Amino acid sequence: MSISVRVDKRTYSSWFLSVFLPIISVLLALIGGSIFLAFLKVSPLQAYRGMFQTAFGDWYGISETIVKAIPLTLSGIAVTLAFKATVWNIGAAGQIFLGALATTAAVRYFYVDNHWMMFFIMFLLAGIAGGSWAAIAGYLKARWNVNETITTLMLNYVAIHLVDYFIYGPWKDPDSLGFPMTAPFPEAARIPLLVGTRIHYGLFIAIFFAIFFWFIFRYTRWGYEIQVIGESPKAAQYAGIYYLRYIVLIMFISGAIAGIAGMCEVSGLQGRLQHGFTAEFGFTAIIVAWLARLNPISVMLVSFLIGALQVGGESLQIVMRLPIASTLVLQGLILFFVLGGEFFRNYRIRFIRGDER
Amino acid sequence: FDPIPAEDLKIGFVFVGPVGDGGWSYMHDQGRQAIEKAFPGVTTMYAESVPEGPDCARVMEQFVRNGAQLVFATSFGYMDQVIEVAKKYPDVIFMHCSGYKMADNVGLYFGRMYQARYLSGLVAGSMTKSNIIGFPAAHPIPEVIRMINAFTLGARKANPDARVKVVWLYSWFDPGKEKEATKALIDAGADMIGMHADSGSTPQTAEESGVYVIGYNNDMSSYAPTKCLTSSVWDWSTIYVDIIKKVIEGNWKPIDDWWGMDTGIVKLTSFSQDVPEEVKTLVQEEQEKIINGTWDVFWGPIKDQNGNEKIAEGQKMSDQDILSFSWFVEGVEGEIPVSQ
Amino acid sequence: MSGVEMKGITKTFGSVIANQKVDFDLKYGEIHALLGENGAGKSTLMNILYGLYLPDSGNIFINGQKCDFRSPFDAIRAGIGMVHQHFMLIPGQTVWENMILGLNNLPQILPKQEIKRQIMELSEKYCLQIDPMSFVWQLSIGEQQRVAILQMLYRKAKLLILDEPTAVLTPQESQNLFKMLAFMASEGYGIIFISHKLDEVMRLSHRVTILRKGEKVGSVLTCETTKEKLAEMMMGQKFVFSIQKQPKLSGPLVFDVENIQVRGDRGFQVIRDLSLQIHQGEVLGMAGVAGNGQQELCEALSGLRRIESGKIKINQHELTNRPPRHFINKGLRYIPADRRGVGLIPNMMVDENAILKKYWKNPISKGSLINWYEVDQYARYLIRKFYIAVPHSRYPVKNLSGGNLQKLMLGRELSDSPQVIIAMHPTWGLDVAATKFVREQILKERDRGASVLLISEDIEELVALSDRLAVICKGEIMGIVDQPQEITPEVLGLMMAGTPLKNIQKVSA
Amino acid sequence: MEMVVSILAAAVRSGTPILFATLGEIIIEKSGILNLGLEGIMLIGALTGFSVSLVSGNPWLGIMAAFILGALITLIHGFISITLRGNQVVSGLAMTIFGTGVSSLMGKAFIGKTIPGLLKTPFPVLNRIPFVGPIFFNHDLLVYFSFFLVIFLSWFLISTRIGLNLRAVGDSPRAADAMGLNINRIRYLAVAIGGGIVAIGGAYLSVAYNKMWTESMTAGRGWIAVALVIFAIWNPTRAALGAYLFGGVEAFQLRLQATGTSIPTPLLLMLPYLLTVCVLIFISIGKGKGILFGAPASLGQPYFREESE
Ligand SMILES: Nc1ncnc2c1ncn2[C@@H]1O[C@H](COP(=O)(O)OP(=O)(O)OP(=O)(O)O)[C@@H](O)[C@H]1O
Ligand SMILES: Nc1ncnc2c1ncn2[C@@H]1O[C@H](COP(=O)(O)OP(=O)(O)OP(=O)(O)O)[C@@H](O)[C@H]1O
Ligand SMILES: [Mg+2]
Ligand SMILES: [Mg+2]
Repeated sequence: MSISVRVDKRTYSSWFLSVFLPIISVLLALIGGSIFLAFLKVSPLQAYRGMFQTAFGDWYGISETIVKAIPLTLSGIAVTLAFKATVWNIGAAGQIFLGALATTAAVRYFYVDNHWMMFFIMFLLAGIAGGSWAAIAGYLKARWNVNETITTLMLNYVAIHLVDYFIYGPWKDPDSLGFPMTAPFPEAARIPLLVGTRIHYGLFIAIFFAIFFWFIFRYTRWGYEIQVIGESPKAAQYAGIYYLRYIVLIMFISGAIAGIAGMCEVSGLQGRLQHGFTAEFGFTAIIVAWLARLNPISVMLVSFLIGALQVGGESLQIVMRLPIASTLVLQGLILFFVLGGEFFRNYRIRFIRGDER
Repeated sequence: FDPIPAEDLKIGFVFVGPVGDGGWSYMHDQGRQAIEKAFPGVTTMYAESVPEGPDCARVMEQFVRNGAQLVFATSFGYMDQVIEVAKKYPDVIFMHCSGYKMADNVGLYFGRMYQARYLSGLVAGSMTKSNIIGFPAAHPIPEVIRMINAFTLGARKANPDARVKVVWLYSWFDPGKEKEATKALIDAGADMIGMHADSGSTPQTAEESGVYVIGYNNDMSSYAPTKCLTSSVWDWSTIYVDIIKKVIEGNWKPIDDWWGMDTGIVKLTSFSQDVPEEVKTLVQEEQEKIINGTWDVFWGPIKDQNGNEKIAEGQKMSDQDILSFSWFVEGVEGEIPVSQ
Repeated sequence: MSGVEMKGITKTFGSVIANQKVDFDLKYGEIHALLGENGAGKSTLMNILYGLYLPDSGNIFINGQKCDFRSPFDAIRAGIGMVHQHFMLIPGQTVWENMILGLNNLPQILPKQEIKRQIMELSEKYCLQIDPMSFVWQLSIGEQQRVAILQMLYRKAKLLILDEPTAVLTPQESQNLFKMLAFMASEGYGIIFISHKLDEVMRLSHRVTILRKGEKVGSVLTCETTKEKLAEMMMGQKFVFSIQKQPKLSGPLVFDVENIQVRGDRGFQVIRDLSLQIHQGEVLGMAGVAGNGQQELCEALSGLRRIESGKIKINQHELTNRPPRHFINKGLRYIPADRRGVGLIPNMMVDENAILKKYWKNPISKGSLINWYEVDQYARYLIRKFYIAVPHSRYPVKNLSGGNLQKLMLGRELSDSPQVIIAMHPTWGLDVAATKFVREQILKERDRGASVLLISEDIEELVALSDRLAVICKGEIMGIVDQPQEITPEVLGLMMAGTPLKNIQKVSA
Repeated sequence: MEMVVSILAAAVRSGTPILFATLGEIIIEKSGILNLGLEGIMLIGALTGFSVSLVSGNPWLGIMAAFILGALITLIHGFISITLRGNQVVSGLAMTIFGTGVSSLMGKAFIGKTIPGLLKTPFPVLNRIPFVGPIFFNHDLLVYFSFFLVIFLSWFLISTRIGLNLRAVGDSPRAADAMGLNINRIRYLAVAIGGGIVAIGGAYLSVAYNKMWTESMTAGRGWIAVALVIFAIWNPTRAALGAYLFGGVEAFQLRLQATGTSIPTPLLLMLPYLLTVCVLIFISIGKGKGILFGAPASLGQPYFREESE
């Protein structure tokens, strides 16, 4: 009598699985990671405790995790929106840069000494800049079917060099002794901070957008239309949806949200535009969006966890004296395991005894 | 600040690149290791590849929260965050390399690499035949501009016809691009290559192309065994050891420490056998002047790219001006973006 | 000797029982028809035989040998070939490449000329014309069907499964196919034949096995049964084939198409100077060989494709080159042939698909908000009214059987009193009951006052439903017949081949 | 003229690592698996190539080792994508992160070392053809191998049975499965071989182009390759054009700087990216909707036999 293994697609995926599988996957990943850590001759338990404490151990850690999670949430929502419509916007990084650039332009050219006005102007310009940048790719796709993966990816690099152009050249602060950075933003152009932390009010923008887009996707015509477009462009046109216009619009909004993430980074945290004003969020945003299964509320939660992983990862260097690369390896491992865990959410494994057949 | 016994002292280092970059961060890390060797009992921690942005504030804060009483921030771009974090932790000493903002608990330190650069320029100028020296350079920032200027002044001291052609890479770290930039310069007639970037790609390409090269950061002769004439290199250990000593003894003060060649923080590596005796002598003479303090690189007369005299005969550039160089001296061919 | 024996096959998909202890056998030299309503489990049973699905329990014997197929590869090795209901062809590859896919006995470096020669020979032998060099995506569905059949024949399988091979063939092609199958059976091949067209089954098969809701109802010899008996076995109750058509009540002109010109995807003119007038309460049938511009015509008439010149009007409202939404709002509904690709969104739920043409209207939408309660009510209403068999309204459409897919789409398009209905092949692949149902629904709308353009290759259907019958060839109307019942197959054939009606009448006059 | 030759020669030279990566990815994607982990795989290839060359003293051993390790590491992505049917985008990104981390961690010992590496070997006879010779036939053997690979793959994908099967699996696994092909075996094979070739692209950087190892030395070339695969419409010859175009524009830009120009460098640095987009727009306008023809139709979608589409 032989036993054969049979894989079946789950027709319903249970609530239980979608909550606990990721947890089990992460646990397994940590076990896998501990082998790796042991290989580096550090105590895994100590390392994990260090990571946990750094990210969650006290209010400061949590606040820093939130600081990381804000731009991640925003850019995660940005790509979620595009991915829902099956538009592959992998240019969040570039759109963040453009948003930051526009924010700086706002401070430079449209400065008013009023917090609210200034916030409004920066918000508007950053959104328009990031949005337009993305809309270029959207327009090219709609008009000539130019592949948006390439255009958004390439425009990332163009955006980075564009920012370089301004901070090394025309916008260089004359008082920075020649260093590539703009002048510090005046107080009115800074997004206020929650007292005693670096959490800026961008947090509320992020939460608002998460809830807002969750609502849009779930309860409005636009959400429905985006889903139809994403699932089947042909059916969308058949239903009379202005497909091409929609693609441009979706890219615009997606880019605008990323642009606002750029604004938060430069005006909330750095206070001036300089080389390296923000960490690399473009690709992380994609990871966040997929892990959150394109649900804006989950994007917020996943961003928080990824933020914690990055903040906690720093403690591996500082406390455990491991090279930064070990954090990367650990992150990679965790992602692999979480992906592996998804399998058990989508499929069921049955063991069938030979005589049953 | 009170004395801190060595065995209690915890130090944090923030590096901008990977310590394995073989360049800037690598040399600072050598300095860190020198501390550990010189002061057994002292604990050092480091974080590498910390971008010059919001993240570095957290990294510094993490050091403090993990007990560091002294934090070295080894890149210019950390400046705002150093001040920010230092304000939050007035009992902790912060040392910022290559910046210009100080506070009660923030001191500055740096080395006068331009002196070594000048000397290496002498070698380059003496030995170029085409009078074109190629110079692939990372970013148009004052530090790099200063190096190019000092190098050019040296080259033209030895050879008034020498010109230094600059190609900007806008990257500290892309061996492929450095290679192509070097090739481009050789194509443009350079028979001598200087450099200011972090990988060994430039000397390696020079070696392949049969062109002399002057290294930077650390001894580049391993990449160009026959063609590397000399390298101007950092040795941070002396200054780090000195600072630690002050901290341990309780003598630390927030000062701007800009060490010169006399302290050994910068130096030239030994010359390749291709360097003729008279050039060695020339370098020797100039070096003595600098070390004695009878002359320094940025003493007038110095003309800018257009031939206008910027620094008159007998005038000396102030440290502030040297730190914030934003123009090229005569003999440099290249562009610096200007702010408007 | 039995070629195939399947014993006690059971297969479930989640909670759906597709096959329940089914026994089936096939002898060499026999044509064995498999009958059943949509979703009865015919395709599932055949997919199990072909190794695509693993049965939950049950055994398969080939030539008396117990077989444990793990994949189609095993089945192919055992001499089984299959033409799938939804063809398994690769659109991006050429016909010849599709033909040789998976053949292991070819040399690594493909002898293209030799292969092409063999394909041409085969296609001549079985009267299935095909150009081996063209890409599959360039072919009409009928042509693809031919490729699928040739593909199976090229493999030299001895046991053949044809899952609804005639659904998209022209009558002529079907005749050729039947001749070929009969010949092959006499040569000793074993053939399993699935069809919803009982006439075909009666003509062609030696034996019939009937499935109902996954269970085997019985096996009968064809010579001992009748169409009516088969239908009764399938459905478990008596079935009346004929449908009643009310006499035509002529109304005002509703759908007016004047001299339109349309270009196809490949840049060629596919509709040339075509005009149509459809009145209220009228069905205009349109016959023609597939690929003569019908697809593009439908798209142009529903606003999905630009027209280069000409006019389209509904009730005097000019709609030429307006966006599709305007056509919809003027009461035009389009039932495309491609259900999964255009008409429905397989990955979305039944209710979400149900509102595709009215999600922006009150009460489904209030302002910009979608009222999901209303959506659910509406979906339930459609499910009830059109007898759509689904467990609930939040069920993924991709899991529906062909018949139910069509009912869902039809229900959606017909349920809000359309002015103009364009229906393309509305009964493809439907079982007899569903077919009858769909035809009745179309007539019901006509009687209510809709103008219907019915494009089909099923002459019987066209004759039964149309008030007038047009024939299209190469993008032009060859003529419109006012009494479809009276047209002879010869005249129809000539028109479909490109002779204008005028010329035919001249000759006969 | 000399300038043009030198730029074009540089285009070939600096385009070669990108070309290898692009070709490898074409093989992988043709089988329907999307792999965004090129950057990570290239880095692992670069480190393996360098370290094995250094230790063994034989650059070819290094390249072989890079191929093998690249294949093995890409199989992780293959396992997640093929057997576990996980999200290929995330898995690819994870591969980039993982590869960057592992290579940096393992590479510490090799920093600052150098090897003789692959030497320039003018191609006999052909290198004397005017113009063409110095551009194409005055490089190292790995460059010539890349030429061979381009020609071979172009032929292989169209004219051989395995090539046909590979395309079929990527276009329609369902149809290929029904025709008796072993989907998983073909995909695993494609992933392994493609991954190996991607890793050779990395090894080219550390063994032939720069004969050294430094962390993150690929500097974004993996991402360029991802874009070039689409740019090339999965066609090896067009991949070569794309890679050389990219390398050529960069070489041009640097020479423009070296000869003196007042155009700000950051704007010059945008050139390769902008030009790629412009060329793509140009082609797209010409081709209309057919542009992605050649794209594997089921790219990135997991296949499960018993699931209806
Ligand atoms: N891949 C599948 N996944 C889940 N359920 C399936 C699958 N294939 C078939 N089913 C279920 O099995 C039942 C029988 O389907 P099957 O395709 O065998 O019907 P059929 O008799 O071929 O119908 P038709 O006449 O429409 O072709 C259906 O009701 C369907 O719900
Ligand atoms: N993925 C699936 N999950 C559940 N049921 C499915 C699935 N795919 C198909 N089915 C079931 O299979 C049956 C028939 O499926 P199939 O795709 O063979 O349709 P069909 O009726 O044969 O198609 P058509 O009539 O359009 O030619 C349906 O009853 C449907 O419920
Ligand atoms: Mg079926
Ligand atoms: Mg059917």
